[in-house]
Amino acid sequence: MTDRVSFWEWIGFRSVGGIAEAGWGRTLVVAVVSFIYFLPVLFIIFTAIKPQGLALSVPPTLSPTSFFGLIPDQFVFTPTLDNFASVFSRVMTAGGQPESTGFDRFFFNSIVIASASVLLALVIGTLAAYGFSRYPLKGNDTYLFVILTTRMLPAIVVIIPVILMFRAVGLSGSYLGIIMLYAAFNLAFTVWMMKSFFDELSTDVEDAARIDGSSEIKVFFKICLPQVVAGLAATFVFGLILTWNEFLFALLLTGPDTRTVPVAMNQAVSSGGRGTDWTLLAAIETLFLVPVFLATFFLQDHLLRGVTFGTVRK
Amino acid sequence: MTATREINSIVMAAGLAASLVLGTTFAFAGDVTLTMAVPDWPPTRIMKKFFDEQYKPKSGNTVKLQVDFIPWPDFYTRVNASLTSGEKKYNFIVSDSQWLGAFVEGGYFRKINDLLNADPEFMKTFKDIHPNALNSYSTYPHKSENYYGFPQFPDVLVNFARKDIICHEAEQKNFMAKFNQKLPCTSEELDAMTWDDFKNVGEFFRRKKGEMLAGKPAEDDFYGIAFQAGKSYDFSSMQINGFIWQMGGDIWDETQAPTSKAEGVVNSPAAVKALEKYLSLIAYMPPLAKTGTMDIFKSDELFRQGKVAMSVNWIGLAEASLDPKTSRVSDNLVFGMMPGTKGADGKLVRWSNIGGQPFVLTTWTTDAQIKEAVEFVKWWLSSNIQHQFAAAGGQSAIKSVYSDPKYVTYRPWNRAWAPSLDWQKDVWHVPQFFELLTQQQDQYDLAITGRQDAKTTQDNIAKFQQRLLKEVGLIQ
Amino acid sequence: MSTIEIRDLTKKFGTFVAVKDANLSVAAGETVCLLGPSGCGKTTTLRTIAGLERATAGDVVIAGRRVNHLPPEKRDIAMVFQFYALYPALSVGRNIAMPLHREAIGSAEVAARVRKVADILHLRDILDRLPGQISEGEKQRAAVARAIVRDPKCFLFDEPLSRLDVELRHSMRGQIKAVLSNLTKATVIVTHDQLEALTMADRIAIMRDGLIEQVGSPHEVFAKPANVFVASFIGTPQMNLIDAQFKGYGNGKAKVVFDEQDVDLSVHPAVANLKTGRVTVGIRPRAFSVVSEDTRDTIDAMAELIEPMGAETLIHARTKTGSDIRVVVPRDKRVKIGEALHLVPDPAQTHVFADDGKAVRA
Amino acid sequence: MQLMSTIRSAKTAPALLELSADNWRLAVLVGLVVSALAVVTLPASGSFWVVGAMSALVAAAFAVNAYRRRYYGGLLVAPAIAVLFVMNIFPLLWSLGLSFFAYQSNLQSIRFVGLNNYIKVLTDEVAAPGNWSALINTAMFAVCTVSAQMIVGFLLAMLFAKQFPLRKYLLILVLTPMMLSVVASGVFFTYYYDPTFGILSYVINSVAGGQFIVMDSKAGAVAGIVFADAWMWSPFVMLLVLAGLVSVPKYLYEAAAIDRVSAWRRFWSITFPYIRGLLMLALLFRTIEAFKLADLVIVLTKGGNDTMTISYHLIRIANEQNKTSEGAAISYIILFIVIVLTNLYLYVANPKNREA
Repeated sequence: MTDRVSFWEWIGFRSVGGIAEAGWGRTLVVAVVSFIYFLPVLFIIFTAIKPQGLALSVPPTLSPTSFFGLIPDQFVFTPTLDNFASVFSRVMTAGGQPESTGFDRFFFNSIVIASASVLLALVIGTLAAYGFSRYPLKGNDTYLFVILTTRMLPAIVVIIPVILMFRAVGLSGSYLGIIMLYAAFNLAFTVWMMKSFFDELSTDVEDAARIDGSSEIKVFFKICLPQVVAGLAATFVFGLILTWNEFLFALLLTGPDTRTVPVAMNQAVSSGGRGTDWTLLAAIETLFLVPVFLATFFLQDHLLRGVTFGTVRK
Repeated sequence: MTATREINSIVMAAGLAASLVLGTTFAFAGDVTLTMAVPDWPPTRIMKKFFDEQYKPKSGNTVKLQVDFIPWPDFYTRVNASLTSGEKKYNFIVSDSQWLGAFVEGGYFRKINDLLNADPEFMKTFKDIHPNALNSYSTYPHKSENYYGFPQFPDVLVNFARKDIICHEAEQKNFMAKFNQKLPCTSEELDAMTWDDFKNVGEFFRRKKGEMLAGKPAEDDFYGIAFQAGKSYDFSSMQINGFIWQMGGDIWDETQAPTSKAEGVVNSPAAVKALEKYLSLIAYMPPLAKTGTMDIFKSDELFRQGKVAMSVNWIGLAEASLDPKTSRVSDNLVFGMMPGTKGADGKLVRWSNIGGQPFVLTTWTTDAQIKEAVEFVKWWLSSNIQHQFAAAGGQSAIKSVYSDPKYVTYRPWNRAWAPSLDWQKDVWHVPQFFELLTQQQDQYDLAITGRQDAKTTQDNIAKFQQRLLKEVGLIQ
Repeated sequence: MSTIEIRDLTKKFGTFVAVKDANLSVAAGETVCLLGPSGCGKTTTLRTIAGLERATAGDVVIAGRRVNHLPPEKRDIAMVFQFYALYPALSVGRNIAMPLHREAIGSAEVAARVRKVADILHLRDILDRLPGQISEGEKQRAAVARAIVRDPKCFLFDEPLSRLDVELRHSMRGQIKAVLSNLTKATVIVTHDQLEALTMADRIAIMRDGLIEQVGSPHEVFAKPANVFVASFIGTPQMNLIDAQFKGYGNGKAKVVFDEQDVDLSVHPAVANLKTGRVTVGIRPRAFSVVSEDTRDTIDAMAELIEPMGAETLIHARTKTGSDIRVVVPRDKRVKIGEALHLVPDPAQTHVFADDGKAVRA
Repeated sequence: MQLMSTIRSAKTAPALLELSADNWRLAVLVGLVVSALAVVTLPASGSFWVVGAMSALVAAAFAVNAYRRRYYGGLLVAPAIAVLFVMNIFPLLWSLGLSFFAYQSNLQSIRFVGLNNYIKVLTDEVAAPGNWSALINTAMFAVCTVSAQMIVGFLLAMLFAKQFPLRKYLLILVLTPMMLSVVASGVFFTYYYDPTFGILSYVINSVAGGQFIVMDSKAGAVAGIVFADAWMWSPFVMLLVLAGLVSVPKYLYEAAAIDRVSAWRRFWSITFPYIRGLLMLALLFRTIEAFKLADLVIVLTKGGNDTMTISYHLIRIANEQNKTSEGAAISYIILFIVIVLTNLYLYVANPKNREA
């Protein structure tokens, strides 16, 4: 026996069969919206596999396939992987041989610098958050606010002192310097986020463990930390997204060997002195999207838990 | 653990970390590394390539040229931060000619008179540079005897045009019918163009999609002309200065400071008329011009994509239009000098703002490095290398090189090079360059996007310059 | 008329069958308890009646109208949730008033009705507090108040007392029963607590694994359990269920063998129709009389553990072969550990269940 | 020293000259002496590491001391404070100091001018109008882009609030824009908006005919920037709101269905209280970011069509023109505004204050 299902129910805005569960109808509606939202990104990805000459064609070419005749031929292009090859090696001077662009190194740098700095911030920040949460200092809120303040100023203000400092101590152009700097910039976020997680934990279990004679170190590692894994994962993803695309510090504080992709990407924005090399830029951006996309995807389940900051708690 | 042992281990660990971070900077005597900050584009890539392949230092030392290729959009930011923070990282820096004052006054760029005086051969090569280029690229104060830079990639504005459009019979006929004048088609005819002719071309070739263009229906909207009219950096001033000079006006003259004035000069009727003329051409450009973002790259892109018939742009961007991979019009190009203005004597006045970049030495470069640096520069400016450079798409400002008959065969635009050089002037070199430039660009943007008339624009610029330069003592 | 009826109701979650072919009707003014261990499908049944779940097959009929396709808000029902589901951001008073917003009545009338139910449930003093600021018992009463403030077609309670302590639970049972008895609505209460069901229900539906095993008055399900499961589920201490061999029937007595004892038990005459073979004999712990003689009518066992329960004493006795038999005797009957007991079951409280688990009574 | 203040000492401190890992007084003494010697005798890059090692030694002594005497709070917080101090707070204080001097970084002359920089950037007839109009533009951008992000983010969150098939895969699609580099996506937006090559113009031109130029008016340019910015950052708001939405217990909605609560009342009585805090948080974070809006403006308009923002203006002053101290003054004015807004947020977000 089938019952009439209203349209609204079908797309999950009103449901009899399980309030929090919606069916494929909802999937269809959200898929349409998500697809439209994703279109500008999709266009970049498609540009990455476009032949260079078609990047600025009018009418614009939109898709590598006609999707069974859905898209008229004039909007369809033949996909190519050449652009991805040019990211790493291409002709730099007229009539010259293809030479390495150094992008393999830049990708490596980006991954090392972003992950190391986010992890460092996570370690230091989690400890601090635990301290702020469990052993409040005099003026605890002031410390927290000052920490937040460090994220409010435009980066350009601190850049000159930072360059001077780095120069004085020989950190300019080194991995260590930029990693420390990024770690500092991620700290504010990490401390605030992790503190809210520790605040949410019940202290009963910890106290019980203390009474059983566990050391403070053991309480932290064995009792608290396992309960905030979701928070750690979410903080990592957010930190990664914020650090991954940082431009200004990377431009000014990295050398040719430690340069990151966002800086080198401008090679394609002004390619060889002419304007933007659209397909090359798209290829770089597409490749550059992959690591952070994967990280987000695999840690996605923790994201929603991660962002509540304890504000939901009553 | 006792405190002493702690100290020992910590010091050792720190030492280890230090050596890891700083890297081994020990070098053998006789090894010289010259570090160079350059924008990432073919002329600098070629320089590096030639060095690696061909350079044999006379001293017998091992000389390495370590080049930091920085993408163009961030080049100034990076170099400026490196210099002003005292990073002392680079021995050579490619610099726009206008930056000279700012960085000479700051004590970053090294005066090279002593090096020239010590080496007659060097001096001879140096003096073979075209005087206009030499003044622009090397002198501070402008046109003084204090020398700083050597041409890396000298550049001028030229006229790019599409033969398939402008030489088409039907278009030629119709143009004649409309303007009672021949539509320029050959290089020589392009050379002879005035801005009025340029405007006619703009007006004539405005076609809507589907209208006939060179015997075929146009695939897309088509426009006659393109040139720089963008807000960022100097992407309108470089063009407008040419108009002002050609029509008898002037910009604030730094060589006469502190007696020269900005008010009354910058907003003179001639300058206002020149800006009006420039603005009157904007209407014939592709629609992007109305947004104030028609920079040199966008106008070049529109030309390469076949959306305009003629475009005034730097030679430095021309290489891409010849390459079929990046240009839809590569088969049908013809180049001429930038249009001029008829002077009182009936001859064309062709003043234009010089482009391109010199490279300079920095003050912290050591004597050992300087010795090798001078040898390197001499090698770079030597006839053989300059010819090779030009053959690979570069330009040379050395008289003996560009006046060689071979020179015009390297690239189609090279025939315009030598005559253009005689008509080059340069914008200010004073340390306040960027302040003057940003304010002027902002004002020009207002005029270009139709928010402000030419008179108000030049008045505002003059007023600002007068005040600023007075404040710093450059105007009495 | 306020009635509830479910017909052949089946609810599947994917391949899991939560409720299977359930049939139940609740008359106006009647209270039916759905009783069963956790996971038996009782809450699913209730939620399906409420419209919070959609029936896979079968019908839900409320007040004579098939409501399968109707969302909860169109079924005109009131429900008390296990966790009360008070709106945390609203005061108790505004919580209680929530269901009234759809009624076409003025705010004065709303206030009056809220006051009325607040009086009934002694909530007068805490109407302005937030749910986070009141006790569990008050929350429970507020949830009930919110349910009865309106005049719906029926009431549904989901484990209404499970979060209260024993004492509160006792008093709330009485209060809810009192409130419900004044209303002439069909009411369904879900509970896993048989005492709750026995005291509050007019009828009890016992469920297991998605099936309704028996529906009957509290007396019926206690005195005449339909099968081994119901027999074991209802009554404390649990009924003794003894595996035995049925050897035959004569003289109103069944001859059974268990644990190497031959026993003649007085049982329901319908047992006569049973074939010989395996049966389960069910005897309530309170149904034994202890006699001094070992006869064929007695079950013999040795007292092993004695638990005084106040007025009565619970004896765990063990037969020779090790079966455990629970016996409840009055307090004054002294039994020592190790003492041999000869037990005679009360025939009216002796049930024989056939091999398929069903009681043999007809 | 905050390390000292938390809990009273359980053990007695070691004597000054006793060699003990928790003898921080000795460590400070040794550290100061060795550092001073190193600074005098070694070049900067060498002495830095000696001073660094000494700081580490002192820090280690403090740490051991704190651990033995159970000053856990200070012990745990100290590394973070130290890193922040060196990398952030110290440079910030440096620029705060610079804002009271006349200093142009490329000229290397410096002189104390007190509050003159602040007075100049706020009142000077040449410098101030640009600052004010950039500030007003920034406020306008903040209002437009933050509200756009809040609305779009909220609507997206509503879409994703329920569990449905493939939700995980669709969610990641919507999250992708915020993973893009601002420069790359900004450059592609210039393409989308381009009147000759762009998709938007192509579509509008073919549907409506005529010539469509998005960015040729202030309204168009602002809309173009806001659209791109909101597109990139609405997912951030969405994540926050979604976290609030999924934390609403399911049974509350069920109760609301039984109680026949209207959708409107259900939202305000049940859903909204759960997301209010998160909405305010999103508002805070996005407002802070909106005050830093520069990259997109640089890429899309270069500040043309009256879209100059204070952050871009600041970059031009502090970086291009090297007017470091004037730039510092402007940034501290921005900081002041942001701190005022932040406190306003913290005041409004705290229920105690709201109800009082």
